[in-house]
Amino acid sequence: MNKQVSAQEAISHIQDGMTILYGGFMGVGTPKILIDALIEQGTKELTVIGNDAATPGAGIGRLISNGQVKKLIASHIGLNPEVAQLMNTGKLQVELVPQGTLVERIRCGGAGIGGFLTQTGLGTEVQEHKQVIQVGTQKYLLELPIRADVAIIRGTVADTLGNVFYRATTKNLNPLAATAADLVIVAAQEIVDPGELDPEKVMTPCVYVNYVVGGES
Amino acid sequence: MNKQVSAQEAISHIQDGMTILYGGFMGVGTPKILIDALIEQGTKELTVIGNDAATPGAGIGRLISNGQVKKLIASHIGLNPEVAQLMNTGKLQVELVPQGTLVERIRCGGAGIGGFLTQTGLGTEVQEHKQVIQVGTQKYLLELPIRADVAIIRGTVADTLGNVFYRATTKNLNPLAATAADLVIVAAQEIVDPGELDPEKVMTPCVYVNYVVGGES
Amino acid sequence: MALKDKELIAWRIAQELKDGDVVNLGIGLPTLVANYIPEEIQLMLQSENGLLGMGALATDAQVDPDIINAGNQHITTQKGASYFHSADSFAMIRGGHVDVTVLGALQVDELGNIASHMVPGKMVPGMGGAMDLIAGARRVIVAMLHTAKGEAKILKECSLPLTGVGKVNMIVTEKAVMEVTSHGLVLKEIMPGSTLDDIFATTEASFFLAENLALNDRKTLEGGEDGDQASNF
Amino acid sequence: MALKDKELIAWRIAQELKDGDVVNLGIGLPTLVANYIPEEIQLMLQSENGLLGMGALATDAQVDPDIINAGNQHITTQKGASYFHSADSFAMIRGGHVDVTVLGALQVDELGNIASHMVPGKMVPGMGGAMDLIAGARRVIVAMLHTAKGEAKILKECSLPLTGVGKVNMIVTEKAVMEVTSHGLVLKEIMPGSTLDDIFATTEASFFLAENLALNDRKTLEGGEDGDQASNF
Repeated sequence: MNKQVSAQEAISHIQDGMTILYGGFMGVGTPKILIDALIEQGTKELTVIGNDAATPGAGIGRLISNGQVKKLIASHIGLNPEVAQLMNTGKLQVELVPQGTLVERIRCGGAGIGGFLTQTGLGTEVQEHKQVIQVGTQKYLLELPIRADVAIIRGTVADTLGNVFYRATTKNLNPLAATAADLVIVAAQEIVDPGELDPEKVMTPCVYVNYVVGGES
Repeated sequence: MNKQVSAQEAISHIQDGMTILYGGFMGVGTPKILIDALIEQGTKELTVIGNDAATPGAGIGRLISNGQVKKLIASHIGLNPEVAQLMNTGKLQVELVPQGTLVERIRCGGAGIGGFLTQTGLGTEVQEHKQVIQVGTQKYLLELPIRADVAIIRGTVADTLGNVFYRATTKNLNPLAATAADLVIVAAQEIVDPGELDPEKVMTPCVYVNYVVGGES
Repeated sequence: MALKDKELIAWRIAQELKDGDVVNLGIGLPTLVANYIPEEIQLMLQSENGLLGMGALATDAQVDPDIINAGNQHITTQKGASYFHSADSFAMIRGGHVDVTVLGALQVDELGNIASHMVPGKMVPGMGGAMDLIAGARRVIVAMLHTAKGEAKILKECSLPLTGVGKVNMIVTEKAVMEVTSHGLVLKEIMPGSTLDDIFATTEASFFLAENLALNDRKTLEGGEDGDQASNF
Repeated sequence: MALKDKELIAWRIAQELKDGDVVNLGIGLPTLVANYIPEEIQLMLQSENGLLGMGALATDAQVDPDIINAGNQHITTQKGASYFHSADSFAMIRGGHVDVTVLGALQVDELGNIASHMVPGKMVPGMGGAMDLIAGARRVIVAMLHTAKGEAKILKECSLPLTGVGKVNMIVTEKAVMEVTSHGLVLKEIMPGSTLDDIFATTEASFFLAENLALNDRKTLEGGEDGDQASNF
């Protein structure tokens, strides 16, 4: 059950047209070496789903700059002017989702929950094309789960079984994205043997992880 | 912002007829000293909500044995024959909820989510009186949030601000219950000053906690 | 004799488990499966109270009051274990991240329905995590004795309140191994000591015979090996 | 002058905060509120990327690459801080556990609607966490300049796509402090340097005058004290 492989081998399972969930908030917590490997591999027509578009030189922004992304689903693109430009010229589809709704939809995708009711976005454009469900006197939007073909995750410490710890604010979307994809690849700053990672610090139990890659910066 | 008080002072806010969420799984992770204080105070007609009925001598079982509970909402009562007897003689109302649905309903109560869709219980008695929501070709039960007046929580280590760490399998319902009540009381085995509890081990951020009580066994 | 039957059931189910599987074993008979896991495979046992990587029962010297399984037993943990709260535990279960769950049952029927959590007016222990496990696990294997006090438990239609609808994949008793298919029940194996006539006589449900119907040899068990026939599945 | 206005707004909003509050400050002008929190109160700043207990901006020597706030700034943490993932962060926000959120806005209207996340065809940065903060925080305070390029921003009805419906509780600009009530907007204070005529001239929305309409004295700010008038609220 040793899941450690090279970045190239892990990324070789990602094919043109696939959907990828990525961890990170403004690039902090996005796995740099997996983005490197995806750029090297040149996989195209990707749909990527994560918190934000980072900046042109950081995180998922690099993959977008390199023309490998067909569609971006995120809550915020305001700090990446290149994304706005690509969107306005029709070269990139962008779907904007409220941040709390986005992360909860991903959690539902991993947790086998068919959807959830929220008042976030009620009465705004976010409501379009969505079921409105009434409970008592309150109205809610029904938001549906998100899953992806692949999740690319950045861990601080992982063991070879695939248990992962994320330090400080690098957690963000990482432990959620790791539950909601068919193939989950973790790039870790440090890889240890089973038993060396404090069970109390594991935020992603190994069951969710397919591959562990070392050498993340 | 020092939230440390005595068990008696914390429990004095619990009044007859209130609804209480309690942490613990078969008594492991249920705050013993808060149950002691509730028994001493003699508060009656309580509705208690938690994973199970434990056993007659353990956890919430002691409060039930003492006749202070009007209604129990839980997923399992099979290891507490006294509860079955009280239920059959009409002295205790019991509402049984699938465990995963119960904990997710409590999470919703704390997270401002109006409900969630699940296939757990579909086509069984659990479905009775519930909205069935169709998404695509799939049917789901709409399960609604649970909140309580009070949550009684057992922590391994808490700081005086109310940050809490739960060791090993004492987590169970505790961090969830702590989010879903108007008044949250934590009984901790150890109380430390702010800054002494590793921020990476905090499972209940202090915002959720009203009172911290020391001396839990 | 009863114990021997239960051990046989547990042994047979253990042969279904694969290297790397995440497995949740119900309380009672299913727990025995852990004793027969083939040495060459490594798997992770999940306990719904918030543990992945459950080890053997704790000896008196090993007991840690903060560590129990869902059956309220003090246990040890494997290397690589992790702890989580109940919502994360059931996210794992409901989300399809548990490969196999093994559960006891009062009744099972031709449609893969299962009744396991109550006998109205007699025994109402609550469903615990069973409904979530049945709804969420990728594969649901029922471990039970073929009959209860002479009454059939594999029925045309469950008469007790259902715990899960159409979710059972396999039934293993001391007499038979059956699979639930879209066409109905299929008898795949006759367990050692039983016969086809015996199974017909003690099963209310209709069932098909598998083309390659296998007769398990009790020697396979006694030899501690995974026989050819059992490994067909 | 523009900076002075923004500081004034930030100072005024800081007076609204109470000991023990959990506060989320939006990017830009709202962030300045942190500089004016009265010394005698302790509060916890929440950052939606997964931090409760945000401290001051990190100096070059303090920068930890793993610790940022939602505005992508490297920050320090308070004693008693904690980290969590995004779903737990928004559970905290949506669940009403954040006492106050301070947000910028493009437009606000008489019904407490707010437009803050896009100008169609011109600026579409995405709503980030704003919609969740507006829907979930117990109290929503808007911090903005009273006008944009001479155009009123406090309107009868927002013309831009809404970010939240009927959720704004208070509006603080360099000219006015208004509360949103079920009867409509109420002018509670005239900010130093402004006049009632000025506010009428630069506000499209109708508003009532509070019975105890207060005129904030700029000296209160310069003296660094919480004036009598400001503390009426």
